[in-house]
Amino acid sequence: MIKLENLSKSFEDNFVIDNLNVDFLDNSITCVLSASGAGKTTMLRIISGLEKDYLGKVIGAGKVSVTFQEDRLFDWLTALQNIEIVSDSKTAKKLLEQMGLSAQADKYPNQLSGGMRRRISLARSLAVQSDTLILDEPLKGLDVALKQSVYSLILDYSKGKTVIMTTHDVIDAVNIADRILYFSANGFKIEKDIAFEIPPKQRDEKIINKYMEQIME
Amino acid sequence: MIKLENLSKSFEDNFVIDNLNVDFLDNSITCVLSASGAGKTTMLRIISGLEKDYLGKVIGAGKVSVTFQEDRLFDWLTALQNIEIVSDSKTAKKLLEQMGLSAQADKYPNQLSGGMRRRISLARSLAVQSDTLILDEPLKGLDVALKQSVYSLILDYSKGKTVIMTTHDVIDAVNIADRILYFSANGFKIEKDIAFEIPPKQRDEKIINKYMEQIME
Amino acid sequence: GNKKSNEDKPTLTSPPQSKTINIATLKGPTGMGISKLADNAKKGETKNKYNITLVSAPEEIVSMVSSGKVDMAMCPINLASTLYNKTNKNVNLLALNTLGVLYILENGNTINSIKDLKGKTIYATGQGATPEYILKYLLEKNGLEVGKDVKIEFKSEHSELATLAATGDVAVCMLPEPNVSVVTAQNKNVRVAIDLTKEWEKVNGEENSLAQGCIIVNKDFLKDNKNAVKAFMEEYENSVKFVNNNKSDAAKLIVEQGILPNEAIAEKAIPTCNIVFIKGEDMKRVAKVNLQMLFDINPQSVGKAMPDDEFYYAS
Amino acid sequence: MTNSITPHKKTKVITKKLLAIAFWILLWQVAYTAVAQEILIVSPVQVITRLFELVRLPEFWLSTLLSISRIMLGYLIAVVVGVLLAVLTTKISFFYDLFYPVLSLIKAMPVASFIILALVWIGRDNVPMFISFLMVLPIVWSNVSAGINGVDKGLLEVAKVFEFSSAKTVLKVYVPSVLPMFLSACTTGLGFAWKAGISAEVISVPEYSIGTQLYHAKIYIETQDLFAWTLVVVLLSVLIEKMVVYLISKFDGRRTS
Amino acid sequence: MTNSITPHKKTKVITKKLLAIAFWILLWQVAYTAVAQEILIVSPVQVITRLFELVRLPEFWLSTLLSISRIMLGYLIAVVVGVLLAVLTTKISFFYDLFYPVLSLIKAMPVASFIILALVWIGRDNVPMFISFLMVLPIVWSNVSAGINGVDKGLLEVAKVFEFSSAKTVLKVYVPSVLPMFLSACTTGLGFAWKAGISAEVISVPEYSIGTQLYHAKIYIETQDLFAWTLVVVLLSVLIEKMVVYLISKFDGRRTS
Ligand SMILES: Nc1ncnc2c1ncn2[C@@H]1O[C@H](COP(=O)(O)OP(=O)(O)OP(=O)(O)O)[C@@H](O)[C@H]1O
Ligand SMILES: Nc1ncnc2c1ncn2[C@@H]1O[C@H](COP(=O)(O)OP(=O)(O)OP(=O)(O)O)[C@@H](O)[C@H]1O
Ligand SMILES: [Mg+2]
Ligand SMILES: [Mg+2]
Repeated sequence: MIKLENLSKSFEDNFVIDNLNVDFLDNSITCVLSASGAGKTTMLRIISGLEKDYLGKVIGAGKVSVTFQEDRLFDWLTALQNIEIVSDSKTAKKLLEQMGLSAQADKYPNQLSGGMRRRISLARSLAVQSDTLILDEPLKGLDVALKQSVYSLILDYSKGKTVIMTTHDVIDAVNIADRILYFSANGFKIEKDIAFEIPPKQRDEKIINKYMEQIME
Repeated sequence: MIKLENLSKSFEDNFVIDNLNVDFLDNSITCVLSASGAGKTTMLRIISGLEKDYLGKVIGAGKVSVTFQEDRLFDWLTALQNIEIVSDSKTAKKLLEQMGLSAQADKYPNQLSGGMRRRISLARSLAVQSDTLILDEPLKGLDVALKQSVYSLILDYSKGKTVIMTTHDVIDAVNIADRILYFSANGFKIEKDIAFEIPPKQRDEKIINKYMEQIME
Repeated sequence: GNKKSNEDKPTLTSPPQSKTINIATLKGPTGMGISKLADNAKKGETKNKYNITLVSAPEEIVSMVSSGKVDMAMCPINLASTLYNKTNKNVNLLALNTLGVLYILENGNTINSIKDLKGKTIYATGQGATPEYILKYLLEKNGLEVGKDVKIEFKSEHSELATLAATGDVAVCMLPEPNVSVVTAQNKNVRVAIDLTKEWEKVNGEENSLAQGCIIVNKDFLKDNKNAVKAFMEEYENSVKFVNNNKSDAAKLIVEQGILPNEAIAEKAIPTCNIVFIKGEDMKRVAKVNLQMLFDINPQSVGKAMPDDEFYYAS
Repeated sequence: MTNSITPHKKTKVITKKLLAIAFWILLWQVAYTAVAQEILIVSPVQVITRLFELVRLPEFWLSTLLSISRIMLGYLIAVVVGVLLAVLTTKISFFYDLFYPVLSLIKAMPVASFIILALVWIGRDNVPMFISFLMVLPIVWSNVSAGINGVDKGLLEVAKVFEFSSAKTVLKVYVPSVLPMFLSACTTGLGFAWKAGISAEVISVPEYSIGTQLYHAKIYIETQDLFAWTLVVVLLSVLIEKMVVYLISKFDGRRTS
Repeated sequence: MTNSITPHKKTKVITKKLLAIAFWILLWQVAYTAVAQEILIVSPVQVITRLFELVRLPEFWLSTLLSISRIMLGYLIAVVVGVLLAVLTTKISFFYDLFYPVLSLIKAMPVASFIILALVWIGRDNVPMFISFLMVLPIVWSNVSAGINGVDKGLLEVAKVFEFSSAKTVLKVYVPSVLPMFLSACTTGLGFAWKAGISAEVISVPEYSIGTQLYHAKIYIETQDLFAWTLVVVLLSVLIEKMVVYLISKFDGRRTS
């Protein structure tokens, strides 16, 4: 479990995160939603250990793996090499295939489409063994059909991990989240905290629609 | 009207676009949909005059303004300056306000959230007078509430222009498109070509749902 | 201090009188006289052993002498005096080995004495150094006022002026050997018009000739190796004699040892380089006249003070 | 993340710099004591003393000013020409092919090879300027070329789509992108301009110049003078470097961090 | 967009380069004819002829090889030390403060200022090596520093999050990012190493060296030799530069474009 205790973070005297207390459960996917610019990425960066200058405590993140909001691929490495840089070759090849990019294995990032780059960035974070998986808009720029297969990929690779994922698309959340946290734009306060009972893989269209309505309220 | 005649484009002997013929009407918003990696960005780049090495003809694009798939902001300019670089200061300030970013006017791109950067990139393309407006996933990374206001912004700034926009979210399309083109991943053939009768601004929830169903077929 | 003499050298295996002497010499005229000695040393026909280093820049002499890397050095006489003053009198003057090597060259045939220079422009090198002082001194002594009766135009480098003289771009110039030989070999129209050494002797008397090069020795080395130095003096004197009397053979040696690169020029330059061997009281007298002249014009050029009598090695 | 440096921080930075300099001066003093030969090395105190004597002479100022003007002129011309050549050779491959051999020549040709030609054709007073020029030119040229080639292609497409004028593209895209490499060339080049220019003065000995002073110090083995004038050279180089950096940063479209 | 260069294209490229060189040789010939003074300038044909005479002498090869080994040793040490110093000074601000004065000194100090000390302490045979070293060091140092400071912060965060070892971070993130600037320093530095090294040989005249040959050519006004040896220097510099570029590109994690 990851515990954020009295977490506060300011940029130039402006407190983006103001005294946040929240737990993220083990073996569960939490989807974080908020207006753009509220502070999602900031919080994820703190949990990932990339921000040093904050108040409060982050406990229990363990080994972290991250899909950054930007792709952050190595321009000088091929698609495959970009995954191999964090994992063994077998895992890398398998993930590339699962992402539907086997044909692109030897292409460089600048020879790929936006959605392809996004998938490689996601694949990289799934390729490593970790306690915590941080996914900052991993599904950005993917088409609907692709999203479906990526959902199950994320679910498969999330087993036993604490997953925190952001998205702006509620559909993503109801498809894979165990819990949804909605944050305010002002001080990053928790406005909604909804836990879904039925595990993601067992949700049919009806349940998903139900959950959608539950959120939209 | 923009006419693409027998347009073909290959990368290393692989024809991404294979003999495409299509017209884009004046004073109308066409939403382009396809699987990731099909060739949307490639087509838009050709229309924008950024690719030279293609077969066929592009007629009537006139003066073009573009929101690139990546933000492509100038790191050394503030949010406001990034818009002012293509327009007068008044328009830039107005657009920044309309995007809800007045408070961020003097921040540099690396001090902004992903969605904020996206909005500035979109604002920049709306700020110039042009015949053609090319929007490559302009709504990527925006939250639902924001999207609503950005829809009407795009509609406002589209008057009298030929607009071609890509998105992976059908909701975006039914909200602002006059016409939807769905392309295949193989050779970028037109698979669906749906024109909506009711202008975007007059669509209520019912009509939007109807159009959604029409696409989903 | 530069106490580093040659005790650590493997002299034990050699006969007691066979001492290795490290000598640095400048390329060009000052080094020419030693060519026969160097050759003999190579063949093992000398009493001492010699280890001779050729250098192209005076600062190398300074560095080698002050660091004790060499026991003896051949260098301009004013450098010897300066070193004496700057190293706590740690060098002694052994002998003068080169008289004047400065000449006035003319592209044409109108000048035969200093007086003929009246109204001319002389191109020269060595501004702020010995050549300038000698030229000005001699012009003055012949009643010519620099700036009024004659003009002196200074060029930066010997080789620059030599090039200009060879191309015929300057009519009258002052150059040292071996540049003089180089120029006259390159351009047949250029001839030696005035030998400044002769002119100097006219002013100061033949016995007080113009001296430019000398041999110095490290004082500590001298103290510990009186016999070796004595042997050197003899061997060097013979070498000088050989060079002056066997020009073509000497020229070969000079080229072999890299003192000058060209045999024809070496042979041509031997007589005009005024290679000599002057020691003892003669040396003291001649050196003093020369140093005094420099001191009067610019004390810095001899190390700010006239060296005292300790400077001169009395054999 | 605050960009403003507090006065306290500033004093701390300066203190650290002074400490570093103090360390090197100490080391120098140690070397001086160990060598104990004033013909080779003089003490820091002696050098400073001599420097204070020198600055009282009008000759000092004349030599210094004339050297500065010669060397800085060569430097400035090299910077301008270097930037122009970089633009030409990166944008038009014909010029690259044409000028590549010249660049190789300028980089590797030893001064001894052309000094006589230079003295004859350019004149002794202009040789130091010319040699500074030759030293700085390849540095500016190659750095600015690398900078131009490294400009973000995406931003150039932005400039193209939004129909920036050439001037605007240069000013708003190229200049800010190339600036760090240009600045690096300017500072490295400045030091080298001094080194090469003064060395050329030592050869061509103009009537008043720092190089002439060094030459005299060298031939008359005035080690104190040699060190003092060297200190002048290095101090001037650092001083002018700071000025150049300040001036260029004024033109900077980027934030100063 | 194809990366492979067709044979046809390759011949075209070479033809263009040869044409450029031909142009400069023509210009040289014109200058030669205009000046018409073989003491100042000799013709291309004369230089080539002389060069062919020279290469037949064993002395030529001895001088060339010894100069290469001296200068390249200084160069290599400078590259290694320069990279190490760049790493130290960019990563630890204490070292930056400490070494900044040294860098300024090395950049601006004229050779005349330290030649006597260098001769005493380093020995005349090592002076050319040392002076090449001093020339190349600041170039490598400042370019690599700029490269290190310019590494994408985002990618460094990737390395941090995925717990790259230091070695891996260096090899996979720093090396590919810094490589273009490093390469630029290596090529500029190489030319300068030759220029400075040969100049130092002209001063210290080792028994066999290119510098000694230049010295003799200069004082004995053997203009043909002067030009021929200069050509040797420049050709060697270009040749070795190509080799260095080739070797470094082998280490390149990036694509060669
Ligand atoms: N380096 C920085 N300097 C100053 N302000 C910053 C910096 N980084 C982020 N901010 C500010 O912090 C706020 C939160 O940014 P953050 O990126 O966390 O938002 P977000 O919720 O991830 O938004 P989005 O959905 O658009 O990605 C924004 O207002 C942003 O301007
Ligand atoms: N420079 C390039 N070199 C080689 N292949 C390229 C290059 N640019 C694009 N491609 C290929 O062309 C295809 C179409 O790419 P494009 O970016 O147009 O897709 P897209 O429809 O915009 O996808 P997305 O929705 O992911 O942005 C992809 O398979 C991509 O790999
Ligand atoms: Mg974010
Ligand atoms: Mg795309």
